Amino acid sequence: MTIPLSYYLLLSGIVFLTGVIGVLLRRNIIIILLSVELMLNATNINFVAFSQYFHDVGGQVFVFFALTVAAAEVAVGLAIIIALYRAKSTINIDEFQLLKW
Amino acid sequence: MEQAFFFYFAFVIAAASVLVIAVRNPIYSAMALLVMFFHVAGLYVTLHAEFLAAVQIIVYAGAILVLYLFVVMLLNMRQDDRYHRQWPMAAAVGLTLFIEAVILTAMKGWTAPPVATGRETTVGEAGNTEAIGDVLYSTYLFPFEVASLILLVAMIGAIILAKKDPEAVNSEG
Amino acid sequence: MSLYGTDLLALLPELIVVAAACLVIALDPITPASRRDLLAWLSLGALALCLGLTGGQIGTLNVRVSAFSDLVVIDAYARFWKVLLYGVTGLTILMSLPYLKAERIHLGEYYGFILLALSGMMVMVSGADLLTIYLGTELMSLSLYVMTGLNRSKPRSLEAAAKYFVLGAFSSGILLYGISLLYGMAGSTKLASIASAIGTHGANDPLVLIATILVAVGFSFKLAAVPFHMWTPDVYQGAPTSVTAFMAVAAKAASFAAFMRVFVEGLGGLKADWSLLFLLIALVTLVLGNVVAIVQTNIKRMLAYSSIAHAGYALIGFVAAGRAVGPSGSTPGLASVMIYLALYSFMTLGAFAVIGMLRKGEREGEEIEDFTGLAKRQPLAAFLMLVFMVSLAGIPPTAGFIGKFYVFMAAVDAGLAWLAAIALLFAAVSAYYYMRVVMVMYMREPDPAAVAPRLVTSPALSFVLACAVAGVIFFGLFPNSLVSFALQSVLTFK
Amino acid sequence: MHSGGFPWLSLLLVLPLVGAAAMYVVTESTARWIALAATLADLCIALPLWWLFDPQASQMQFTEHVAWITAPPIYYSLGLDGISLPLVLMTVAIMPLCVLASWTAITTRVQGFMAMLLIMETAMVGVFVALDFVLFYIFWEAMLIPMYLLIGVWGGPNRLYAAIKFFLYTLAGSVLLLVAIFALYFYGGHTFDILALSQGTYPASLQMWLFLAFFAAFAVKVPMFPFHTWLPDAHVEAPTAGSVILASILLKMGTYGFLRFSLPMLPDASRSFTPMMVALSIVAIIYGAYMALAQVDLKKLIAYSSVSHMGFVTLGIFVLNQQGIEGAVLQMVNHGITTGALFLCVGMIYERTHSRLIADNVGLASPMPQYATLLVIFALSSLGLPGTNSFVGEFLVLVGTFLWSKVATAFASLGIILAAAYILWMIQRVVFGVPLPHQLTKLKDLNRRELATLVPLALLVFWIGLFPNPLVSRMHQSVNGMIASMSRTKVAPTTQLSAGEAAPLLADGGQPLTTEGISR
Repeated sequence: MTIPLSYYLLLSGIVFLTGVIGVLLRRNIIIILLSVELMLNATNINFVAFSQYFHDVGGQVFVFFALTVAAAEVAVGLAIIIALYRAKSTINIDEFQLLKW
Repeated sequence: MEQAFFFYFAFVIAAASVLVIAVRNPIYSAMALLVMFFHVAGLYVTLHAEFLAAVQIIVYAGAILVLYLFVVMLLNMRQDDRYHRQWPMAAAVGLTLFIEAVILTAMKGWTAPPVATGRETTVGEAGNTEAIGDVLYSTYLFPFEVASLILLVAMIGAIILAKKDPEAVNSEG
Repeated sequence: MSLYGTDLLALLPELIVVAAACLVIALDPITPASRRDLLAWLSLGALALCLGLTGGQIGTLNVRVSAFSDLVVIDAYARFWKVLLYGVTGLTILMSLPYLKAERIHLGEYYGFILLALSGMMVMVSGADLLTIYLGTELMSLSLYVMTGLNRSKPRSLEAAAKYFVLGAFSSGILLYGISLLYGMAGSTKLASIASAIGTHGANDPLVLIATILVAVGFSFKLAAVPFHMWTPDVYQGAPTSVTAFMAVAAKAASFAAFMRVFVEGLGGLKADWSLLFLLIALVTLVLGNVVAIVQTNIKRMLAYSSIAHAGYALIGFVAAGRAVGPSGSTPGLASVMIYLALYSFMTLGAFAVIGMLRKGEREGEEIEDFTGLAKRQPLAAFLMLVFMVSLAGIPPTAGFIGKFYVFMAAVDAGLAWLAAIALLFAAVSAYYYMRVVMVMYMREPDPAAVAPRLVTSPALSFVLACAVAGVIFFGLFPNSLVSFALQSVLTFK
Repeated sequence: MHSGGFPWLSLLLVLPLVGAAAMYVVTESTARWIALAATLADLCIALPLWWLFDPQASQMQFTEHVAWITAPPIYYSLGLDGISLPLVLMTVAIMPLCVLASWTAITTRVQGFMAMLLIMETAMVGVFVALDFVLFYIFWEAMLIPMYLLIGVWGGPNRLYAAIKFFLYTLAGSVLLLVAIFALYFYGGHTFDILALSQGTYPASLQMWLFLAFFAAFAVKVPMFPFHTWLPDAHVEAPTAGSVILASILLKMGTYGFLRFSLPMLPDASRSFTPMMVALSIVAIIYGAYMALAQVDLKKLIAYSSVSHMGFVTLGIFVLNQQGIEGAVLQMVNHGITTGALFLCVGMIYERTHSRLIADNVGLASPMPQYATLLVIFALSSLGLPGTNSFVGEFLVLVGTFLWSKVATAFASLGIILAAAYILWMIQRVVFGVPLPHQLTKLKDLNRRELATLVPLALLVFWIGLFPNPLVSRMHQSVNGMIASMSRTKVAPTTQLSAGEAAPLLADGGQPLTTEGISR
């Protein structure tokens, strides 16, 4: 009656791929960052599922740290975006003239 | 029963993920992400990671996403239409969160750890918050400190980068 | 709960660096702008202390100390990289002093961030668990994102930071997913557990292969290996030059250190798979890096592509370690990468130091054209740049040649003579763009109408240049000490 | 580890470097004198070697052997044999003349120029005396940068193109050499010692690949026929001293490489590639001479004649017999003297008329009799007139070729006839025409410095032409030894060496065989 591990893997795989596609396709820097959050959540699902499977708390600890890092990244990333917006008045990557992708 | 829960959470998570990258308006994206965060937290509860579920909601939904929305509101002035069609989205978000809340209350008492392999640090029966707290300050003390440094960098970095007046730092000449 | 006394003692250098970083950040608001140099000297003092501590441990070369429940390890391999990182960081700080003043971004926090990035790198090279390695990488990367965007009056600097940040976050997402799959296989993120799990599982589990590829991709971003290099030119060009130098040298060295430890110590059982993967990556990297560098007109961009190419050369040594068949195993290959990166540090730091001190009007002189006729106006600076360019091109008797010598020797030993031949032919291609800089400096007459670039020098910068050129020449002629240091450090993996 | 005796060769290497270092602190006029003093001192050190050299011994002499890099074992290992002795002497003899030739021709950044000349001298001597393959490679590559700067900074109008072309051609050729050196290291018993590697036996297929890698490096430097295109550009754009170094010494390194490495280390491959090498040599002889006929620029004419003459050298080497190889070594020296002198002559006339075109420099016999006399001497030497040095060398090469194939000899002789045509035609115009009236005032005859540059070379032309024996006798044993060692693989691929020698050769790492000296 329990859910096989592979279901979790499949779910996280879908979410991860969605995130990757989002990063590659979208041009709004905010949405790119949201897509990165999707990738991180997919990772966390994996960790928690494996952690439950192994009965090992290590995976959950990893998620805890991943969350911390995600929060830190967001803070820095949004600060960069704000500073950039002040300088350029846009956060659309296509409009950054100096540095092309 | 558990499978039903899983499939519900999985479906909403996947659908919300796709929405995050599919909709045009960053606000809608963020809202879809909010739904996703809540359901991931729900999934954690079904996996007996209550502590992480709480952290997920507090940190992701409470802090990170609010930060995103704040920045989106602050910067994205051009899309004026976002105020007009917000009720369907509000309804969608509200509905899914409501369903999730119902499910999580309904599955209280469901405990079925799949396979016990007996690793070094096993999750206690009493819930995992205590177990995580225990290892966090013993086994994982070192990464804990590193993480604190990461937060320090983020804090100071954000302050430096987002400070309003770039000329203020140039006082030295 | 124990107090971890011995563990803390083992990590004393890390603690000193972190303490100095916090001290710098705390002191910055109460330091008058004119006295900010003191913060730099404080940082340097901490580095000197660490160098002494780590250097004192070198005598105990093959002792492997694990600390904090085996999450970190202090072994000869880590010590090699730490010594290198201290040196590079110290030189970067010295180089930053005049540069930051000239660019008017002389912030006290800058030194704090350099030290925090360094502490992240130290965690990376010492990490024996994917968790610590990941956290170290993030600590380094976050500090670097901030440092890249430090010059907020230049939109280019901020755009570089944004680009670096987005791609960096993306790559660590990929890396993290790979790590989660490895955890799913081994039930632990310790490298040793992963290695033994691969031993029992066998190498053919598709999930493990996917995980390996994801981890490889994640690290390839940090190493700036093709096809994950696209952030490099823009970030190198946009970042303040001293930060670029720090990224090109220290971040690359630390990434290589962690990367090699993960793949050799953790994923050693999949050698056959990843060496093939990295063989392709190395080949594409050095071809693309060298070819695209030819058409660059901005010298920082050119050096960015050249650093991509150099990552390709270093990867060849790594591939040789993976495919080694000889009795000495992977030792020569891994040691060659360490030698290569150590020597690469000297020449790259030197080149960026020269670029950083060249100014044209109010801006940095960073177009290759700005070097026109430098040999006439500033013969010494031109000569130093000549030495660094020659060394980057790998021509004896400079350090660059010694680096290539060991890498290609390892490659031929591993039966990759054809790869060495191709790579060396592209080294000849690379000589074209390095020599173009020499040509512009020595053989072109400056346009009399143009604004003449001038040099912003200082005793600190002179010291950096002297160190760099001495390293390039000394190790070009007498590489023995470095080679034996690297060879002994690699014994960790025996 | 020192093999005893006075470190002649190290002194030869260090002295120019000391001079180059001194350039940093001196003024322009003292720079010239210091450079002259350093090169002359080097010559004075090298001259005694001529008499100290034991012609009866086929081993390396004046050896020095000091451990340099421990892992892998690389030695600072120097020595001279009958093949390298004449080349070293020629190098140190040419260098003071280069300094003299640049005395007034170079006016900008004199210190830098002289420093480059002196660094070149160290590197060139180093190439000829190195007995460790890595040491050799380092000297070999170290020449690139100073030569690049000599052409690029002090060269003619099109110098940038010529300098980068020279640099990339020679670098691209020599990088493959490095791979070949590594392959030899792993197959040849984990040593870089040239003598030990020359004793090794290698599988035939490996020899093929190594030969091609060596060929890429050496053929570009010679330059052999399809790889020669950098040469006319570099010669024409280089300053006079640069052209002289290039023609007299740098080109010899390619042929020296064939002699020192390709033949002794890869005897089987050398034999199987002989037809190709001979064919390329003959093409070079005829093509170079034919191109020289068509040139209107004196420097280009001499550059193409170099291609032709170097074809004789490679021809002599690859017929693989005593006469051919001795002729080749002799011809290397001769070409160094004669072509160097011709470039000096062109440089002198260029200083006067600022033109290298034949049409602008006609009828020099009456206004400049001394110059004309010397030019004729060198020109006749270049075409191989009996009594001059080139005659002896070309004759020996042709004899060697004759032993190998009569048809090849016939084709090669065609090159001599063509040489006579372009040289005599050149002399007829430059020396015996009617001088252009507007040039007459500029055509002052040679001053004492210029005479001091050319006369020693003219004496050498006649000395070698009339008494070649001291030179030939000194190379005799070395050439003999080399040819004898080439036949070693004829017996069997692996059992050739005696058991006692073979064991350490194939052993892993450790001391190279020659520490005690197989052939020293």
